[in-house]
Amino acid sequence: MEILVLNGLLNGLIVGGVYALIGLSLTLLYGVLRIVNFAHGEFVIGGAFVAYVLYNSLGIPPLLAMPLAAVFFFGLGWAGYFLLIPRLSRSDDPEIMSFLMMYGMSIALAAVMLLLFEADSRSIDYAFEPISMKVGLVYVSTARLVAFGVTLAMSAALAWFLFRTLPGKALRATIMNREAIQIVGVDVIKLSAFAFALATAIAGVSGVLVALVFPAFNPFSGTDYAIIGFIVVVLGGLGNPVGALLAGLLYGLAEQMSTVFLPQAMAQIVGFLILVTVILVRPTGILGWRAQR
Amino acid sequence: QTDAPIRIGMTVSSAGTFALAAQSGERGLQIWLDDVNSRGGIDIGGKKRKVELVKLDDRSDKTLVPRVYETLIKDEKVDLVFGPFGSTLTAAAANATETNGKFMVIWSASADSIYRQGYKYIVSATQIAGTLLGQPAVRALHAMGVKKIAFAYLDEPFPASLTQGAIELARKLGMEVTMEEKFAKGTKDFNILIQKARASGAEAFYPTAYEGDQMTIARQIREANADFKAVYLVYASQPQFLQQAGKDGHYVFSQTLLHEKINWPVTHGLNRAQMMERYAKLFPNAQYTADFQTILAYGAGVVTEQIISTAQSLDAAKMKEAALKLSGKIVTATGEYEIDETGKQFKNEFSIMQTTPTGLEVVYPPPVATAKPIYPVPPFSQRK
Amino acid sequence: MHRVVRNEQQPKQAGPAAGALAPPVLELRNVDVAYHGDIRILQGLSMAVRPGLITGVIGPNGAGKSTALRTFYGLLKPVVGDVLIDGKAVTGMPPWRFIEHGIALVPQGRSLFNELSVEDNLRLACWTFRRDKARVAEALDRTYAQFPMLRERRSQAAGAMSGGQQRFLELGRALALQPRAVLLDEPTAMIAPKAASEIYEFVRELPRQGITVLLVDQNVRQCVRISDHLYVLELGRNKIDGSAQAFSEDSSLRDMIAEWIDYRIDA
Amino acid sequence: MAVDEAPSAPRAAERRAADRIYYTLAALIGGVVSVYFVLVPVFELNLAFHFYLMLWITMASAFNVAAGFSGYMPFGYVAFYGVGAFTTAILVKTLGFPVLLALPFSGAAGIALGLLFAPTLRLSGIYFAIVSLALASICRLVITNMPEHITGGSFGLQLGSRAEPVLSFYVMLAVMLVALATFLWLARSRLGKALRAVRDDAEAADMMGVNVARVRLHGWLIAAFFPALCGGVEAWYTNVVDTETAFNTLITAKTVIYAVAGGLGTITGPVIGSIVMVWLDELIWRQFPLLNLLILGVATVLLVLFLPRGIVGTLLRRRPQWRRYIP
Amino acid sequence: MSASIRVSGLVKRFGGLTALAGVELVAQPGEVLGIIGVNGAGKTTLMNCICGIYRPDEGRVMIGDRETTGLTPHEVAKLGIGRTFQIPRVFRRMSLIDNLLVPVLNRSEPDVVLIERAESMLERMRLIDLRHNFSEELSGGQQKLLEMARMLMPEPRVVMLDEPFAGVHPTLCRFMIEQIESIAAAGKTVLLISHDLTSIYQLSHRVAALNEGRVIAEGSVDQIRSDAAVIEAYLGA
Ligand SMILES: Nc1ncnc2c1ncn2[C@@H]1O[C@H](COP(=O)(O)OP(=O)(O)OP(=O)(O)O)[C@@H](O)[C@H]1O
Ligand SMILES: Nc1ncnc2c1ncn2[C@@H]1O[C@H](COP(=O)(O)OP(=O)(O)OP(=O)(O)O)[C@@H](O)[C@H]1O
Ligand SMILES: CC(C)C[C@H](N)C(=O)O
Ligand SMILES: [Mg+2]
Ligand SMILES: [Mg+2]
Repeated sequence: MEILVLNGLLNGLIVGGVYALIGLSLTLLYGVLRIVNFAHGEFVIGGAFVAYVLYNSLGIPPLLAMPLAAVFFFGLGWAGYFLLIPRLSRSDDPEIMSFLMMYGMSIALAAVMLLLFEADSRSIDYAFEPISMKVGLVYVSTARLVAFGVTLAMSAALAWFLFRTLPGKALRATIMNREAIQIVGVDVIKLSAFAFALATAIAGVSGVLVALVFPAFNPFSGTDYAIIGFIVVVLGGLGNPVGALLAGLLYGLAEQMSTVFLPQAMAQIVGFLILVTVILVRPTGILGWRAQR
Repeated sequence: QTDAPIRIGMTVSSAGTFALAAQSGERGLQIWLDDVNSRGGIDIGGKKRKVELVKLDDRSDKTLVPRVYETLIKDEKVDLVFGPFGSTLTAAAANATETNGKFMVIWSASADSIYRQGYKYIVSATQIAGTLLGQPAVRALHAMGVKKIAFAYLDEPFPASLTQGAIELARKLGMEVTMEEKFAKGTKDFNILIQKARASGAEAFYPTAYEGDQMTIARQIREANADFKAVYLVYASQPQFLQQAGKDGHYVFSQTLLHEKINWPVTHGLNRAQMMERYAKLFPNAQYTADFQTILAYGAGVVTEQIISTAQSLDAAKMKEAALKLSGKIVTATGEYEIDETGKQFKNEFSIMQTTPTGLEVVYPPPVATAKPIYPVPPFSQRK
Repeated sequence: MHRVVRNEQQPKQAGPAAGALAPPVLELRNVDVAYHGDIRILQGLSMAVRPGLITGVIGPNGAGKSTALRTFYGLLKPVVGDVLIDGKAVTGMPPWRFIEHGIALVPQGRSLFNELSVEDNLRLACWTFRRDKARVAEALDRTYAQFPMLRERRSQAAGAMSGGQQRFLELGRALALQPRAVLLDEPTAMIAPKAASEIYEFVRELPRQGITVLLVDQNVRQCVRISDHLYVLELGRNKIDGSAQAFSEDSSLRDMIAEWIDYRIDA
Repeated sequence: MAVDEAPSAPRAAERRAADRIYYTLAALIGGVVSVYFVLVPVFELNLAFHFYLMLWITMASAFNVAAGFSGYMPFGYVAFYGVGAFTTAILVKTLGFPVLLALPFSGAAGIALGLLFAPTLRLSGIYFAIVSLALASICRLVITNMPEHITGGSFGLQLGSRAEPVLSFYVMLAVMLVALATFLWLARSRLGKALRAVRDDAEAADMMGVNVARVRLHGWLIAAFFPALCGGVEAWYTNVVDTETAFNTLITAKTVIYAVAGGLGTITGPVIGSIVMVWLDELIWRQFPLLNLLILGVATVLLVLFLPRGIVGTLLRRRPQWRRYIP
Repeated sequence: MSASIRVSGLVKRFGGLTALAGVELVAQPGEVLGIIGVNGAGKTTLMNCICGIYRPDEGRVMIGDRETTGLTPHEVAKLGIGRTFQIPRVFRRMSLIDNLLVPVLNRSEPDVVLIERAESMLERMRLIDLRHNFSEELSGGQQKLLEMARMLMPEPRVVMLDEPFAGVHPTLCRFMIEQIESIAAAGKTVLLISHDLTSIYQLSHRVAALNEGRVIAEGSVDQIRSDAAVIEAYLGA
């Protein structure tokens, strides 16, 4: 039994780390741009496919694929921003319209991936040497440990950027007052494009991690990740990166630990119940400051 | 002298859960069409009529299916229909075709409950009933000497009914079922499930889901260093599984209908080798080789041809009558055809395979076996 | 004799004020502005902000004062007409580029980053030259010297200060980059009288530091008192404009706004 | 701004004229719609297509009560639909109810679920949306984990030979008409005004004497009732109910897309949005079997980019004075 | 009908910050009680406590002879309390007419009567031409006027005004002053928060000066104007 529990804890942290990273990028997008990016999951899966292609046609291993995916998705996000977002701000309720648009985007991206990769599940047939390591009493796959390391490093870097550098503060300031940030001379369009591209890049890298942590993916698994991302974002408190990190870990742990003690089919309920109860008790999420409307 | 072609309606999923399987099946049907039409068509009342496929998209969406079948029947005026892929969609389609009085050939829906609804015009031409589907594997494992077995399954009609049948048989054979757990759709991580199966003391692990999940399970079993004496994954001999899973799939048991080592003495239609030849000719660019969905649909085409020429009519009731009359009298590339009056299929049993480092072998049933099963499988630490 | 222009297409300004001959720092030329669709809020409006002066803008509610100010600063784009800086058309230039031209804005309503510290708010004001560490330090020092109260609260969250203090921070932020001109929209609305008079005194001193001011205010009395040049807007048009002298000497002008001026009593 | 000053007597006349136009338009549209749908089975048009068209009109309009009138974005709207579908299926299949008797219970189940979810009404924005999504998943999982002899397990329930396509079609028509009439009433009623006030600023409305919690609940229950009814009728129409499809997020998504396409906040918006989008969807699906999803996605994106307020919303934004004529 | 407001020992804390530290106030029917104080003195918080938006940590609020501490805003509103907000809180996506109808939704009068009343109210506020516009399309000052009109619609017994003159043009300020005078003349109680001393001096029968959550001075306009503490904290030299 204690092996099971240990396994649950360890894997919970690892899986939670990936969730946290997806949540981080989503919360950045929502915070800075008020974009409810329903297509985020497709970006993630896109990252997984990039790693797949890089490995299968060029032999580039996933660890090296990460920076490449980051660059690729950054460019994609930058271009995507100018294509989509400026017009969006003209609507009465950019938040819901962004949801709708990104929903369309999600359908379209999934369809594109379907055309490129067909509907079946893929996995990258790459294994670290050794394939797993013994941590205390339990075996953990090397891929997962690597993924966890990357998650921690990226979260730390992102937190440093947002809280310690001026451009990071400018991004947060945009969350607080979008008109005022223009007045002090910040090119919001460039800044927003940067935020969008950054979030997309993180999503892409998360995709590579997803391919390492949950081996199989297909063009339609995006939505699952988008939903998890949203849960993490809301659980942590909107626009709050630290909250997203905590919430991701909490959600991952809850998911894994409940499978230890409950039938797997019931375990999913636990994750959702945690979300619902936390939000009903603390309507602004774990680290949310105030309700936003 | 040719007459107006026979129009067969069918939906194919362009997207969604069933897209790959549906398209795989469609290719099988195309082979049959190509074959019939090259022979001039089907003879009805002395006139050769070519066969034409009218396919529409159902996006794997159950709510779309009745509407599409209605479109096929009312707007496209098809003479009979083929079912969509899978039990879920087929159940939705059956209702629409039944109310419109059309005959439906089912090639992929195994769920027993469809055949309990009292539908009059459905026939499962090649797909064996769900509860019988998972039984050969249990028999095979029993024969190898497995005494304790752990089951896990995705909570979906096909895996659920397969596992139900398997568990029933396992108990009947006196095996101890150490775990019996279902998991919900969208479960992405099976680590704990695998650990639980190990902890239950099972010798064999029998988790059933669709390919993606099974790939993850195979990988995670290896990562967790979880040494079972046998692991059975239904889909592990699917070409795409073999291609993706690599070492993860070694020594895994699976089942299939289509493999170069499975050759039924056919009474009707092409045999496996001939079919595969046509496949290569018709689909030189298809990314995947044919799989068991392909042969299921092809076989269903062959059965349909016999039904039509026996009935000498496209009337639903007459066709059903003919279908029953033919029960037990046809062997296609997928195997024997045998139905009861509900349209449920009893034969066309799958063969059990094992993936060895050197390739797939048929390990059960003994008459078609090409190798002895490797049991217990070597522990991960001793594999290269 | 002071010329006064009433509601003409191209109002020339009245009175030989100090900077009358220098070209305007900022100018609206015949602009039409609409929020959406066809309803034009501003119609053929022309306004000029002369260097070294305080230009006041008054008018009834909904006259379009804030709209004009937002148009000046690129937050709204005119349907027709032009926005000019130093006589050069910059119509359509995004708001953040105005800083480069030495023009700062303190908008109606609050414009601080509430969760950031006072100092971070000021640092962000130095965004355009953020890489020039020495200049940023110099700007901060200067601002703190100007508003000692801000130095005391440099690490406090901006949102935790009182309304008056926040207003000073906004002013400090606008002035941190030593602009040539600031645009102020109702800087003392909802500010306690004592702080309000301090703000007016402060604004009055700005031209002496070489900073041109555009002041939109409903406190007509104070606005008239400190302005060198006045615009009266009504229904999105320039009803009248003239120098402060003109308003105080020309009886018809004086009478028109007398009623508005008389209303306020200041402490 | 350009409207001339009007003294009060002509204003009353003008108001009456505006009301006349409003009700004439409503009656006209309602009449045309009902006559058209009544004739569908008579002329043997594609029954399923029109059945789903009516279903989507009802769903999108009901969603509009939550989103357009009350300002909530229930991402888990499908929960009501799914529970409604299962209610009818269970009552018919396991308790042997006649379908027509079971349907009202579906509506009641929707209301019961609405009451159960009522505590979430104090959340707002994306918080509400995501919690709603989670609750819908919980509903699905609970039904999935219920004993197989009640809910049919993952395979779901089949109503077998009870299918009566034409009758269920007319029942759907009735549901749609009742729903539209309700929403038409709501738009002009005091409850409707209170709902919109609460949507714009709950605290201020509270201060104006509006019982915020009660008003929200009433709006919410109206929005919960109709999708549950739709779920029940659809279960009857297709004869198959399973958790996978009855709780499919695509149902929420379509509802949202159709409502928003037409424009939230008006009664005509979701109706027109549904008609246009369902038809467009059908067109794309027929013409481009391979690319249809791609095109649907791209079409949705373009819709948002070029008609961000929806069809009716854009019109009303350009012509604010029409707001009082168009239902 | 009229009622007085009586506030005793009111304390309200926000985390570590004590916004109200034991406020005592009485306002009689027919009286305009002016409330002044520096930014952050607690004026708005006081009003929020009276009308039920905040629940005070200590102390009680009486309206007439009824204790209202702990009642919800709509319950308080039903006792005949009307208020305006410092930063206008109009119903953004409703027409001006509909905005005015919100406070009278539970009245029994037929809609037509209410609509006519709303229209005449808008006419007086010079907003009649915009009556079918959404209120988000109004300028800052116009929104304040709309709030005032909306507050007057149900003819409240007790009126609380938070900075009604901020950003309002002088001519309309005059008009509003007249309105407030006539409200008080009708025997209603008026609580007026304003930084606009003109209106305070002209309207208030009594003035209370708040500082750091306490009443530091209370009395007639003249008394307040010459109060050293008030000059020091608020009026300036
Ligand atoms: N919801 C709140 N949460 C935390 N602090 C608050 C809240 N509301 C008010 N405060 C604090 O309480 C104090 C009193 O605020 P209040 O709004 O009552 O001041 P005021 O007298 O109305 O000032 P002003 O003249 O600027 O409107 C201030 O320090 C303010 O920051
Ligand atoms: N977002 C908007 N949408 C539509 N119309 C608007 C909008 N904002 C302002 N208006 C209209 O523009 C006109 C001018 O508004 P503006 O805010 O410029 O007035 P102002 O002169 O600043 O008034 P105030 O002194 O009351 O602040 C008003 O009549 C108002 O109806
Ligand atoms: C073996 C498979 C073809 C069975 C199919 N997936 C079904 O749902 O019935
Ligand atoms: Mg203004
Ligand atoms: Mg206040």
